Amino acid sequence: MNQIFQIEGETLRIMVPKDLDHHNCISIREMADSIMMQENVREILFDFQNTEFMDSSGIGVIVGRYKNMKCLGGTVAAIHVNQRIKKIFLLSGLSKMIMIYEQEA
Amino acid sequence: MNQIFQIEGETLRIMVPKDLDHHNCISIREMADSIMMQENVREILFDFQNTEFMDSSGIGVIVGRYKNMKCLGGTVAAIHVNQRIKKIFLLSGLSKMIMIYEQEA
Amino acid sequence: MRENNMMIEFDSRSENEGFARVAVAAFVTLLNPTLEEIEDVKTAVSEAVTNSIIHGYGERVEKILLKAAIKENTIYLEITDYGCGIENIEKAMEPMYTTRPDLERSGMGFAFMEAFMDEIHIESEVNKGTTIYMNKKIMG
Amino acid sequence: MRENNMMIEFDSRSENEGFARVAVAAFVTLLNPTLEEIEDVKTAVSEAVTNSIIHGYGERVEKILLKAAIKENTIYLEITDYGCGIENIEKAMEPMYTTRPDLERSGMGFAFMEAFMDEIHIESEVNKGTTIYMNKKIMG
Ligand SMILES: Nc1ncnc2c1ncn2[C@@H]1O[C@H](COP(=O)(O)OP(=O)(O)O)[C@@H](O)[C@H]1O
Ligand SMILES: Nc1ncnc2c1ncn2[C@@H]1O[C@H](COP(=O)(O)OP(=O)(O)O)[C@@H](O)[C@H]1O
Repeated sequence: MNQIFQIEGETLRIMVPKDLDHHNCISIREMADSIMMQENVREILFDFQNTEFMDSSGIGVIVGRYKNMKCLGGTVAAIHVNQRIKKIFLLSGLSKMIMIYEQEA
Repeated sequence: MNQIFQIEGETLRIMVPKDLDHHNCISIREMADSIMMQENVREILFDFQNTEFMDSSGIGVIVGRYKNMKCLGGTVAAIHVNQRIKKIFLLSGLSKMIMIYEQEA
Repeated sequence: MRENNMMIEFDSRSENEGFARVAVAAFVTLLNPTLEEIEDVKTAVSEAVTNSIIHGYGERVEKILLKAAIKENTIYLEITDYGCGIENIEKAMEPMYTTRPDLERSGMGFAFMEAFMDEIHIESEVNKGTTIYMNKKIMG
Repeated sequence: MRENNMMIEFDSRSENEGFARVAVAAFVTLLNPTLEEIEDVKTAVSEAVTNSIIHGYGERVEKILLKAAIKENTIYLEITDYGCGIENIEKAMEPMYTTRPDLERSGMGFAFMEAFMDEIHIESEVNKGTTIYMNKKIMG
């Protein structure tokens, strides 16, 4: 586990990298799923604080985690989402699926 | 004349663009020389505040202005020079030719 | 702006997705685009290049060709692979349609290219490869 | 790092000097270079591309070819033009030597390429063109 993945109680916070593209999705998917197996995770929180770019591969990795969490009775949310990424969320229908926090609770 | 060229008394301050390469040197050379003809310029001050890149074309444009100013009995100086650009100045011998101000007088 | 052309050929490795985006962004910058317009073009390039890597070549390392041209204030893009090709282009363009749900593809690639560019046109032949043609007028 | 290759072909317009630098920088970024190493490579690319535009083609619009390869942690660059070629390579490499003082060339282009890259090699034939080969190990 490294700084990209942070356990906070029952929340797994994923610090999304600068570019959320197919290349970066591969390792996020693998790491997130292996942490979900080992820890008691009830929520995955995608933190877009450092993220400047996201394409449809990013949609795939979020929807994938959403499906896995749903099986376990958990949820997926996003935070620190800039205008551009909000637009991508809207276009893809993702904003109807997951919670978008405006700021830390 | 635009914001790149600023007359301050007898000094012509040239706000060097982000990249000082061959492409950008062409217009700087033309504009600087035409201003020198029209105004009473005793010093040309290259201000590198916004400059991130410079190659040997930049050396050429500074040496060119140095020669022209010398004919007129004036000088050339540089200010706000970062480490990288200082290195380019050193390598080219330019730092022996012109004054480098550490900060505004 | 006068006509300007470039062409990039690169290995179909996922780490080159970012390289392709930045190279096209640097080229389109010559049209003084807004930040939003740059992001639009980068996203479309990313979708097309990723598709060539995943679908076209099934993650084998081959060559991807990216051509870009600036004419007046429009950017024209062509992304080509010599991979498996698309059997049913109409179906492929449907939002949410993907042949690789196992790789968590969202099926939104073509939808994004359509959303972010002005025009998109696909030419593809099975076992020959695929070329995506796109263009976008840059208002700046 | 596994071997990775790219190739760019672009019009010999001065506005493409910046494009070529950024494209190579985006590619070399895959080796996790320091900022200083990126600047070194950008400067060398800028010198070679500018030379092709000014000297090789005498500012006619033709094609410049830029090949880059990553092998282990070394970046290999090849910049080619099909322009006038260099008659006396040894002389051309002397610091301060330039055939275009009228364009305020400083004659420092090759000196900078040598200073910022590990190795440089020039192949040139009069009326055929010039290729500059350079490489640099990226320590990161
Ligand atoms: N370059 C290509 N080569 C072969 N098939 C492709 C290519 N691009 C797209 N496709 C096909 O079209 C489908 C839809 O593509 P797209 O809308 O980008 O969604 P996704 O990439 O998420 O599957 C893909 O699942 C694939 O079957
Ligand atoms: N691609 C090229 N084609 C033809 N001649 C070249 C090329 N590159 C360099 N030269 C010759 O070599 C000389 C020295 O080049 P360089 O050290 O880069 O200095 P500068 O570009 O300032 O003249 C040039 O003046 C030119 O005569």
